Amino acid sequence: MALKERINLPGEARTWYGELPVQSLYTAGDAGDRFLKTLKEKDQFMGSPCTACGEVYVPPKLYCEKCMAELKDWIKVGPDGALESWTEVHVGLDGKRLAQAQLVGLIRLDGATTSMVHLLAGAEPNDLCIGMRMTPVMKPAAKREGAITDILHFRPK
Amino acid sequence: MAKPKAQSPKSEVQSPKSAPAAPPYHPIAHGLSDDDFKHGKVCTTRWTADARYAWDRGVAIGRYLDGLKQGKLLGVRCAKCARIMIPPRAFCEWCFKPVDGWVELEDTGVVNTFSLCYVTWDVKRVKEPQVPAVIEIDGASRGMGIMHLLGGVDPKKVFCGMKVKAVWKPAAEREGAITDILYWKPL
Amino acid sequence: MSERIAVVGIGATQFRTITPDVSYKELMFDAAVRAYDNAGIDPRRDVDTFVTCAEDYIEGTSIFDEYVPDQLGAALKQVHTITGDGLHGVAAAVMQLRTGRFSLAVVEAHSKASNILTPDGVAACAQDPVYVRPLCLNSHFIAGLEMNRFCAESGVTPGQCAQVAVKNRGNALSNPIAGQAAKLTLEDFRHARPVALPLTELDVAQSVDGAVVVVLATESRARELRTKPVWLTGAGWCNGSPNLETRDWASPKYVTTAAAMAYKQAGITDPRHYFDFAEVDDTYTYKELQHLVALGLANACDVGRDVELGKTATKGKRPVNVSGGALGMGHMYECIGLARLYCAVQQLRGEAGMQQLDKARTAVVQAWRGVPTASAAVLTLAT
Amino acid sequence: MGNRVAIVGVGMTKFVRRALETGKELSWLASKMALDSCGMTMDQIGCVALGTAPDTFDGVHMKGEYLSDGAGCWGKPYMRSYVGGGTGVFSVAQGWYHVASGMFDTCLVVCEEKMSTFQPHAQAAFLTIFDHTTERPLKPNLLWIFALEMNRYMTAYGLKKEDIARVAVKNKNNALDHPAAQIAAPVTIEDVLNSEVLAWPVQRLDVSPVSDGAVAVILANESVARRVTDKPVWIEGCGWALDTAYWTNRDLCYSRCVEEAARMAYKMAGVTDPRHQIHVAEPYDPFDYKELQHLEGLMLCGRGEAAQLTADGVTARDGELPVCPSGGLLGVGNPIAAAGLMKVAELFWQLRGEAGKRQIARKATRGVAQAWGDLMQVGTVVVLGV
Repeated sequence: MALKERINLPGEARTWYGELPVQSLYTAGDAGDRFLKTLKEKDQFMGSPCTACGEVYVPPKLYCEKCMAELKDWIKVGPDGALESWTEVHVGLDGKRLAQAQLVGLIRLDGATTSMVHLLAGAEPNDLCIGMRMTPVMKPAAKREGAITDILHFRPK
Repeated sequence: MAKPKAQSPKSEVQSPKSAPAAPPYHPIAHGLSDDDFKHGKVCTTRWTADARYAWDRGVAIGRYLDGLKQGKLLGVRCAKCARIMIPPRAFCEWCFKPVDGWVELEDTGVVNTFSLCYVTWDVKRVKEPQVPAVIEIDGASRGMGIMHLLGGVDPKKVFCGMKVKAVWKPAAEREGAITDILYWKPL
Repeated sequence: MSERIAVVGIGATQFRTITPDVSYKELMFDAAVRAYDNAGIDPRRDVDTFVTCAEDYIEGTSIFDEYVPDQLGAALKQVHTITGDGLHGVAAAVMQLRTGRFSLAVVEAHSKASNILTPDGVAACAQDPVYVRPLCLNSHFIAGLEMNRFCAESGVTPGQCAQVAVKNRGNALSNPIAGQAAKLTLEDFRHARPVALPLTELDVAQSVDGAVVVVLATESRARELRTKPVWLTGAGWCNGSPNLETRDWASPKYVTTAAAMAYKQAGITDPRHYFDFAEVDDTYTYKELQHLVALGLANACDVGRDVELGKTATKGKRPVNVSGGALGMGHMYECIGLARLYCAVQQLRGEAGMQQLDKARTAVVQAWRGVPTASAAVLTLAT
Repeated sequence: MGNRVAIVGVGMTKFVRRALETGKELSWLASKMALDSCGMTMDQIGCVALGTAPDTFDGVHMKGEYLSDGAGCWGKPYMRSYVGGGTGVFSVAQGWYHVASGMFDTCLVVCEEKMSTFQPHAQAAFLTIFDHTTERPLKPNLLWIFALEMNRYMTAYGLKKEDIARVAVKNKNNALDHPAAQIAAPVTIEDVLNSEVLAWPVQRLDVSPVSDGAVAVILANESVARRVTDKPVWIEGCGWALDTAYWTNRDLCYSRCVEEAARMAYKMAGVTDPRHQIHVAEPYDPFDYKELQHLEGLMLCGRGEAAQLTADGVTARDGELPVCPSGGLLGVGNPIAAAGLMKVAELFWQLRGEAGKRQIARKATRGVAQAWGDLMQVGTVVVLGV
């Protein structure tokens, strides 16, 4: 240490506790709002194609990430899709071990060129393989709140 | 899609019709009202960050806090620029060298500037104002202040240049924190 | 044509899992004093511009750059933050030097990882708030998904990934500042607890505290200083998609693009045979392999075998992370790239002590900003 | 010495209290408008310089990465710079060094802020800008530092609240002509003086509103600039400086960091007599007294003289030195980083004579935009000219 004075006694090395008290309320945005409402009210997955790039974004976007064009069209996609990758998560948000490991997957809905991240259920890790057909399991209509968690999980079809 | 009706941007751009439009020409963004949130007209998600820290106090601030616990205000001295500084730091920011030792300062000072604040940090209105101030500490070089609160004084009677003295927590309750000084009162 | 840019001073603290004896300011001061001493400069008199690399949530302070100038000798001077890896900061400094308005620049990055009580809670705040965060998943899941896909497409096995940790943590044994050195064997991986399968806890770089400061100069200025300049021949950086939905899960193309930018500046057409050694990001074991492919230093089909055969070992054909990498030296948030650069410059100067390679005249250094980002920077160096 | 750099296109969203759009979408709206304004497409953009203030506002860690797809960063070299409130103007300096270095022909500069995400009120996010050990335990409010500084400024120069309120009146009324402005009602000195006291001497109408919004500008080197527009606006100089963090050890009546930044920018621009060589100014005005302090820091008048300049009408839109003809942060709104870049956008329109109803009366070929922030410690300055 380039300091002239140091801490020499272990008891002097102490910490000061604090936090970032951040509570946030996020809007889903122009495109997200419409996507989540359609899913909630009509059980329908929507995607937004970019005619220039050929991408079909699911969830849909207001703009194309690649060429920045405005995406005006909306098309129906899914609800089934193919598994692009998966993992089994053993630690929680607090960094502690989970009592029950959680399967997570990347699912490319039929008609989309992008993949959604969601929870997987109804399968063991050994049953899963890339390319496997998956289908969403939705919350009962009355309990939906216009959030991505209106989809409970995806399961093998 | 049912977009919220509030603030249709295009209509605002176009009025009044007689005057030529000024750039930016079509400044879009859809403003939302309280109602849109309250009545769930927009999809939202909430999140409370779990972001907690235990910052190492280090040499300079560690000893400053230990001094506060003993009811002392400690400063540091730079021999090169002949400044006595508070809050303490391990190095002089102007000379870029380690400081040359500790100085016990007075627990009195002069109000450099102050405010009468009717709003708490989390934006709640209060009747009696808090009186934050920058207090230049006696014994430190001129202009060396710290931020703290004034108390025991009619807010209307606070003025810049007022002499003040620290009101300490009882020794047993001090924990080595800036709040070991409850507030500063007129001397 | 602008002047060449050189690294003319480096300074680093020890990297330790905890540093309870110093505040972050004192930690930074230590690295800064060492770097300025190394370059033979006085920051108050000589330095024209300072770049610091930090993220608020990591520090626990909003607008963290407020607290930066004093301990760098930068008060009332040109200072700004780049919220990126230290190598992004180096690129920012290079651009400033190339405008011709500055001749000496300083880049700083540090880690006080031990001061974050909830690193996973903080990391989660970087996930998309609408589509990902409501799933309440530890951010390592993103690495798990990526490793699985990478292994499936490239044929790399989790055992080959494990070999990266064995190599790098072993390399760190001879690095005097490394904070996560260990003599591991593949057997240790059989007992390692899973994090996000196929990723185990031994596949993840563990964090350390520390700071690194680097001094850069234009060629004419560098010639006035006493240190042997190490030339920064190229600097590239690039972003992929920040969204999990739209990224390429098998290969980090943004690393390839960043590398192409740096190689073009340096006039490098055959990276595989050009570099004597590489210091690349290994935040997760598989990342080192993925990055070697993306940098054009290996084929996807061979990269796993290469590490098994020792081609990337210190005594191998082209050593990778001789320093120990992030796995062996420790994960340092925004300082991860500067730690790689620090060790690369030591090698190129011939000052790497026990780690010194026989042949060290050219190097590539690369950093990635960790999950959930798709953001990387690449530097090329030569003596 | 370095390549000449021009601004060739500008876009901005409307500044609103709470936006439906995500921060990504706001960034895209502004970027798209900037591209369209000069007929450019994303493949003509070499790199992106992003500016946005604390992550706690948008509530996203690594906010730059999060916003990057909306700001056109996909497959591009992108960096986010960050100097608190000074970010908006600094981002142009950041873009400048990207292009002036010769490494890029063009740079898209995007600034975004979505302050409404923070609950229950964005102001509380500022608690965490204070030192975690020596200041945060006192539960400071952002208003404190402004009130402390304003009081010090008023005390040092013997100014009254009326002297300062004139700035709020001027700017909020100027903003009535800004189609993107959040404030849309005329204000009088009495309104300011009678508004709710927040932290004396700061009252409600001394302060800019909390906003969501984004602004984007496109920078190009000389050859590209000449190709895409007949009226490039040149970045003649830029400067920045960060003072010590020990703000309670500084004299708060004067922003020496702004002076330091201005000196750097003026030197680059060859400005030796700012009062006569600068024709229009957009100094940073999150609070009304800040405009006065910054006019002094920018050396557009002597110390303590800015209030008189305002009283004399010199800084009015039809005055000799129009100041904040846009309406400033006080009028247009204050999405922190975006607000700073809005000032640069305003100079772009003013210098090209395209500001419509906001066009200043005098002829102007050179203007200065300035922002300020951190713990009252960073100054950022850009000098533009045609």
